[in-house]
Amino acid sequence: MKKIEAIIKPFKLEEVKEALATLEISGMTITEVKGYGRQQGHTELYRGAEYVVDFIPKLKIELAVTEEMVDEVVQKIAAAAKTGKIGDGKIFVSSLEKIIRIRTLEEDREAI
Amino acid sequence: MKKIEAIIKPFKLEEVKEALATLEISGMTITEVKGYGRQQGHTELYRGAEYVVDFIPKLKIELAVTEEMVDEVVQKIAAAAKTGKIGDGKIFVSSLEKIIRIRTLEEDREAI
Amino acid sequence: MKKIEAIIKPFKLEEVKEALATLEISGMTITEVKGYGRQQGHTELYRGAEYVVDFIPKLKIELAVTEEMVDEVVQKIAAAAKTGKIGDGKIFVSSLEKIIRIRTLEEDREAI
Amino acid sequence: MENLADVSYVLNTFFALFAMVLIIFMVPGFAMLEAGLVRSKNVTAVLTVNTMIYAVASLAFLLVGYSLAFGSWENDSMSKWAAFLFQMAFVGKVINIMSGGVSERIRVLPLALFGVIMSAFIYPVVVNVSWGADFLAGTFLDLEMYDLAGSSVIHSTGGWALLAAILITGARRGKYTKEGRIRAIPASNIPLVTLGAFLLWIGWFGFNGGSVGSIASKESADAVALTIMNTNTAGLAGALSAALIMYIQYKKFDITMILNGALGGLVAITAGPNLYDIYTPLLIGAIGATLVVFAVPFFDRLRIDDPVGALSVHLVNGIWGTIAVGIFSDKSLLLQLKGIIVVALFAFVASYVVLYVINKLIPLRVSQEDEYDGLDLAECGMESYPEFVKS
Amino acid sequence: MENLADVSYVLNTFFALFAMVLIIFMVPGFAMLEAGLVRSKNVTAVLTVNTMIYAVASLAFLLVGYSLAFGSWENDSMSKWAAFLFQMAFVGKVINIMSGGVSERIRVLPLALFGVIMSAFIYPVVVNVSWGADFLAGTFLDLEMYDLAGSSVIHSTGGWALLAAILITGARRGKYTKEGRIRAIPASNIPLVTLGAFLLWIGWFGFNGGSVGSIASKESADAVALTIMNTNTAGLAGALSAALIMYIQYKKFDITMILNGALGGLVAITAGPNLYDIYTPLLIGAIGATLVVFAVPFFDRLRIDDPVGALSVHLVNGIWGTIAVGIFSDKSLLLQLKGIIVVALFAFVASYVVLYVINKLIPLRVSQEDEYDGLDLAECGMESYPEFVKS
Amino acid sequence: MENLADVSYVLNTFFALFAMVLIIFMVPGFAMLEAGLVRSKNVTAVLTVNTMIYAVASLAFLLVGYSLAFGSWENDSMSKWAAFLFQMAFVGKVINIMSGGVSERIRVLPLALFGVIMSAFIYPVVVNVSWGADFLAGTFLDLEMYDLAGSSVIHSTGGWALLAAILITGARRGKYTKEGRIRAIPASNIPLVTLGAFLLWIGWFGFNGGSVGSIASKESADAVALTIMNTNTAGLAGALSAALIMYIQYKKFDITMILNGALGGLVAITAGPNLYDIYTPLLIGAIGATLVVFAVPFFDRLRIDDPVGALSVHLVNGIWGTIAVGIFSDKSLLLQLKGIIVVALFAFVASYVVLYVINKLIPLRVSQEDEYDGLDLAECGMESYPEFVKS
Ligand SMILES: Nc1ncnc2c1ncn2[C@@H]1O[C@H](COP(=O)(O)OP(=O)(O)O)[C@@H](O)[C@H]1O
Ligand SMILES: Nc1ncnc2c1ncn2[C@@H]1O[C@H](COP(=O)(O)OP(=O)(O)O)[C@@H](O)[C@H]1O
Ligand SMILES: Nc1ncnc2c1ncn2[C@@H]1O[C@H](COP(=O)(O)OP(=O)(O)O)[C@@H](O)[C@H]1O
Repeated sequence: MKKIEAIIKPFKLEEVKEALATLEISGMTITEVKGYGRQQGHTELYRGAEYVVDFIPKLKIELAVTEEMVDEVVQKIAAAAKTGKIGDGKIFVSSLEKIIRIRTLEEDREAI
Repeated sequence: MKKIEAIIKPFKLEEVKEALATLEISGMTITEVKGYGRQQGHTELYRGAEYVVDFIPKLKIELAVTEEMVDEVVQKIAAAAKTGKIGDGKIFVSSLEKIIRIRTLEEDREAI
Repeated sequence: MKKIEAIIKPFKLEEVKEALATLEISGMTITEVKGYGRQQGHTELYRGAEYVVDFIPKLKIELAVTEEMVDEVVQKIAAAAKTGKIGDGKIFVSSLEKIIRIRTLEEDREAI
Repeated sequence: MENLADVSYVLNTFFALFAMVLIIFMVPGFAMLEAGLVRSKNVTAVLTVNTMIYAVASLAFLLVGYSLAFGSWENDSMSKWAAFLFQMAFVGKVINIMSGGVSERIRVLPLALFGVIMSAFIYPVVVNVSWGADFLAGTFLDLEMYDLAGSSVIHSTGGWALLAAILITGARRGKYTKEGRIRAIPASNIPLVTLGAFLLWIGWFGFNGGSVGSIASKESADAVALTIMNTNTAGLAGALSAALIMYIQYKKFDITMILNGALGGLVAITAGPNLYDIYTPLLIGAIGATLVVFAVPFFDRLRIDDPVGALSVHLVNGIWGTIAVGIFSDKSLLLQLKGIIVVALFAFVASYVVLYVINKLIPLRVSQEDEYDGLDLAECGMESYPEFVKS
Repeated sequence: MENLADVSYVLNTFFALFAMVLIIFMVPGFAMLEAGLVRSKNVTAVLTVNTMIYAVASLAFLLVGYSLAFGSWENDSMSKWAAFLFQMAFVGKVINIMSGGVSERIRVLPLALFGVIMSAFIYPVVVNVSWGADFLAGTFLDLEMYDLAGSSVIHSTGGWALLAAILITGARRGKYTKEGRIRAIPASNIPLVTLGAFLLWIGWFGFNGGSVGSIASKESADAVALTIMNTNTAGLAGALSAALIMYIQYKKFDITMILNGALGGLVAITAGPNLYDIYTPLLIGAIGATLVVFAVPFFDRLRIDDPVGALSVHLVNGIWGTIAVGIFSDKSLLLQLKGIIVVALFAFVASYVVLYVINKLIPLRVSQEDEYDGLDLAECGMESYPEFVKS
Repeated sequence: MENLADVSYVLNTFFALFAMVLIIFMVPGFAMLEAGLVRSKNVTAVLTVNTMIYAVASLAFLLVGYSLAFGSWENDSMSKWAAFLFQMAFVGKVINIMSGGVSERIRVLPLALFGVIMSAFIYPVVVNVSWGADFLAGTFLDLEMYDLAGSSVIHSTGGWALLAAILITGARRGKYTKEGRIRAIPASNIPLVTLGAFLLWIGWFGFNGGSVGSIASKESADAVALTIMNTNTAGLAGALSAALIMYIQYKKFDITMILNGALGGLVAITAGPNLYDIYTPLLIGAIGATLVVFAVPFFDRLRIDDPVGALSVHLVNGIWGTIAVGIFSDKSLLLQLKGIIVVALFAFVASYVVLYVINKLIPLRVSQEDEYDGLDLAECGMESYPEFVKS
């Protein structure tokens, strides 16, 4: 089993969710994160002084999938999350040794 | 060394913490996340219109442990976090190549 | 490629960021987390009753790097985040199988 | 003091100042209500709009509008400055009503410009023909309706301006999906909504009580007290009715609807709180709240996107309150209806034209990207709650 | 105006309206205080309860309670509508006192029902025998205590009702652990707590000042001013005393306790602010705050779970304030004690019976799951701060 | 009532109480403004400081300061208690002005101590020689400036005390970097800032209106109404001017600056709102706001760290307002300048010495670690928003 972690622009969540639904993937976990990268932060103003906020809100989507689905899922996410502008984010794939569904104690494939 | 990530229902944190204390595990890192899965989100009302909030608050517990403790820890967490109802969450196990304790620069087993 | 996750004290972020900048690492993802460990939580007061808040705010830095940079990055982070007092945090290194940059679909080294 | 006439003058001045202060509580009232109802990325912008409106509308009224409305500053029954202040306290409200309903997409600058024109010209003309110098007196267009504290003059005028503004600017992106679904966009801060609604409610005591015009005789004092009592009763009945309707429909107490119901009742009573016995306001307020509860989804079905429910509260109940005077008092229903129509035509057309022209010069609406990121950054460069992690 | 009697009538009417408006600020005052003190998952529910109470209690008092309390609406010294409004402003407070202390577990509907009965019957009876028509005059149960603005009539009545409600509904889950530990459940929003406390404080000026009943003579004006001054002084002394006690114990300034100390001082002075010289309130307020500081943990040890400290503030200091009149003025201590006991018996028993019956029909308490998820979702279907990530 | 003199007495008492109540709204006003402007880790501490100041300053003024300032409590024109309450309402403001500017680093206890000395001695002396018993009458140091409601007496005094406090405590850590950069430390809660600013604005009506001293004649009533009107106009002009300057510079509407501009205008008008025609306040307010907009970065360049902009609002405009009287009315500019200098010397030196001594006994400043973690934990042991995840 693999774990896919995707850092995306927050407003793309809905589209990514819909794209994954077409693969019948219905489970995922979302975290609010802040990203730092090539994308420049925006300028804010405070009492007559401008300053740069360099951490930009992003969403991290975490997803456990079976080996054979990895490529398709990654592609779908990338397609749905893409705007073509700087700051679109990254997808990381790593390996999972075990998955357990707490409710049933099912393991691995059955647990996804 | 292994990394255990458990997505649980937030109100189970106290019990999981106590369960882990019996194994003398005293370190962990908690993140507020939102989960999407089989569990249906709840319905909210806003000015006369009902709508579904489909992301449900969950907690992610991250835990670095030695190889030999993995099974026990996973079992304890699963037992403590279980309600038997949909949405209890998942546990993921993956492998860690290195751990460093920043304070002392100890590594691996000593760093946990 | 490797993934480095560092749990640090929040006020050390600026220094860590600067240390990484010297390695020309400009991308990272930050999450607000809560830590539980050897470091004691602080005491709060509420209407005449004292109580202990045992989860302490920490930051998690996630960083994808190439193999050859891992050691240097880990060292820099550890040096910058260190106060020498309990609760300085941990660094975890694990392996990544794939990285995709969503904007360009570049992979792995090019995607970092 | 030399004689009882002086005592009257002093009492009326003092009372007008008291009433005016209560109305000024509606400035933070509207600001908190609207800041609570919008998403957190638009809160600073909403607060800025409210502050700017108070500034530009009051100044335009001071420099131009007041003279236009009343012809002269002279006043025998109270200090002319107090009389001005009381009237000045009204003018921002007309624009607040309008600005709230186009929140989350309208820019500050063109809105402020519209505020200037509204309070220097459009609103003063409405006041002129209803409460003021009445330059149309004797003509066919003369407004002879009874409207003590402005169900039509204030609330409908603001409501029609809002309708014009919504038609020109359009709905918030994402409110209505391509598939025709209406998406709920929940309020970000319910305590602020509640605080704002109660500040408005308290302001209403000054608004309506002060509109009696004098407190300096037994009869006037009675009229003032009855006015405040009936005002409050209509608000109470509105809150309760909205609560019951929502509870029956959803088995839930929807506080935003309960507060909107209260405000709807308050708007509805405003045309004639001094005309009714103490029980009629129960009915007027209850009907007002019912109208709100059904108007909110009705406007949504028409894809008229009003994030704070201002059309349902102010326009619908401004009309209902003006009609109610014709039904529950001895005033002529016909004249009330005529008043409603004249105000509608003038306020809507004038606002539409002005907004249309402004929109050509300075677009009312923010860009798509700015709307997504929130108006706080685009318009003010400042987040409302920068430290709180948002989801 | 025709003569000085009219001037008095007008002044008293105006002053009663002024006082009433200040008291209405206590509606958002209680709402913000309680919304700040509960966890964010129960904030919308608390705000809804406060709004519903204002609506149902005032309407029940208008339709039934006021006549029951005072026998007649007639009034010579001021507009009868102003006199009503002033009294109406009180009634919701009695129930606010009670509702705050059962926050985070009580359902809106049965609470609103209790509000109706409280303000239509229970509270009017207490008023009847103390300030009102006095149907027990001459009998053994007649209340002859001195209680200017309601240390007993308002605050103790509300406090006894709260005690009944807590005994019937029980503590919040998790407040007292199986091992006997008392868990602190911190306030979610300290600025709201502070705002609410100061709105209450300001409302108190109207509450106590207005209770003097007239401002229309030199003596009355002096009495009103002294009343407001002493009211304020007791609040100040309460705040300072609570601060010192907490600082000595914990080396920390616990703002929730400081504000509760101020409120305790305000409750304690309420029975006789016009009776004391300007220094006595220092003592009365300081003792009031001390009682609060020690009562809060005391009730916790008894496992009487009161999330906002209403018992310590209102019940304990309602009693203390009523006694203080017997100690620091020439009123009979015995009659004061008798008043305390009669109010205690009647208010507690009547509230207990009514709540007991309601509880059988519509359970007061939410289900365990709803309590865990928060009353906002279960009762209102609406989160208070939906965008802020919560921990 | 027996005669017209009694009517005057009653009216003046009632009006003083009304004015005092408005000023007390400035207590939550300052508290909300400052709680909104600081980072969320220092919010509880700021609220605690504001509450403590109200308590200790008012009590010290009651026990010592008032007699020192006015010599006697006697009063013919209104109830002496009302006269006291009105003056008491001022005293906390002087210290609020000062405490806001040293937020996020100053400890509660020494600040409260300073509050006692300020309100028992320093401020009463300033009042004595300006509005009060005038023990220096006839001497060279006598203050003969005109300062109706305290541009100098209140705002400059508070501002000089603040300057002394900042010089002694230093800037917040991290505000000025080693490389000489000025870091922006954004406000944590913009709705609270806005609410606070409007509560202050409303309080100002009481502050300035009440300072006329009487409402009980046609002339007085006119003076009061004009005072309130001009006060408001200066605030409006201040808000608008700040908005325009910021918009021209940054194409953004910076609400914190707009509100500070309004407050600057309000401070500037305070010395003589009754002296001007209705247009002069436009100019005075606009200049006031301009001064604020340029003073804020100016103080930052001097590394004088004032998180809420109190120096720019209160000190700079206190001086400007006092000068404005000399320019726009027939009062002597020279006497105004002399007044400014005497107040500056006395208030700054006295505050500096007292703070210096206190600092030796109980350090004003929190430790570096406590400052990093936030004063809420160190000073109050209580987070302001414990459930919201912070970034
Ligand atoms: N090396 C990295 N490790 C972890 N996260 C990264 C890394 N580089 C970028 N990110 C994340 O991806 C987001 C987008 O990266 P950025 O460089 O701004 O644009 P792009 O993805 O278009 O190259 C960042 O905000 C950050 O959250
Ligand atoms: N494939 C997945 N990858 C990552 N997280 C998942 C996945 N499936 C479920 N989750 C997480 O587990 C939580 C519970 O899953 P759900 O399907 O609702 O119930 P259950 O665990 O009882 O099967 C979800 O809210 C989500 O956070
Ligand atoms: N076994 C663990 N797994 C995951 N995170 C841990 C573990 N132990 C500690 N941490 C994280 O590291 C932080 C610091 O650990 P702590 O034991 O307090 O101090 P130190 O790092 O100095 O030994 C904790 O707050 C927690 O977030």
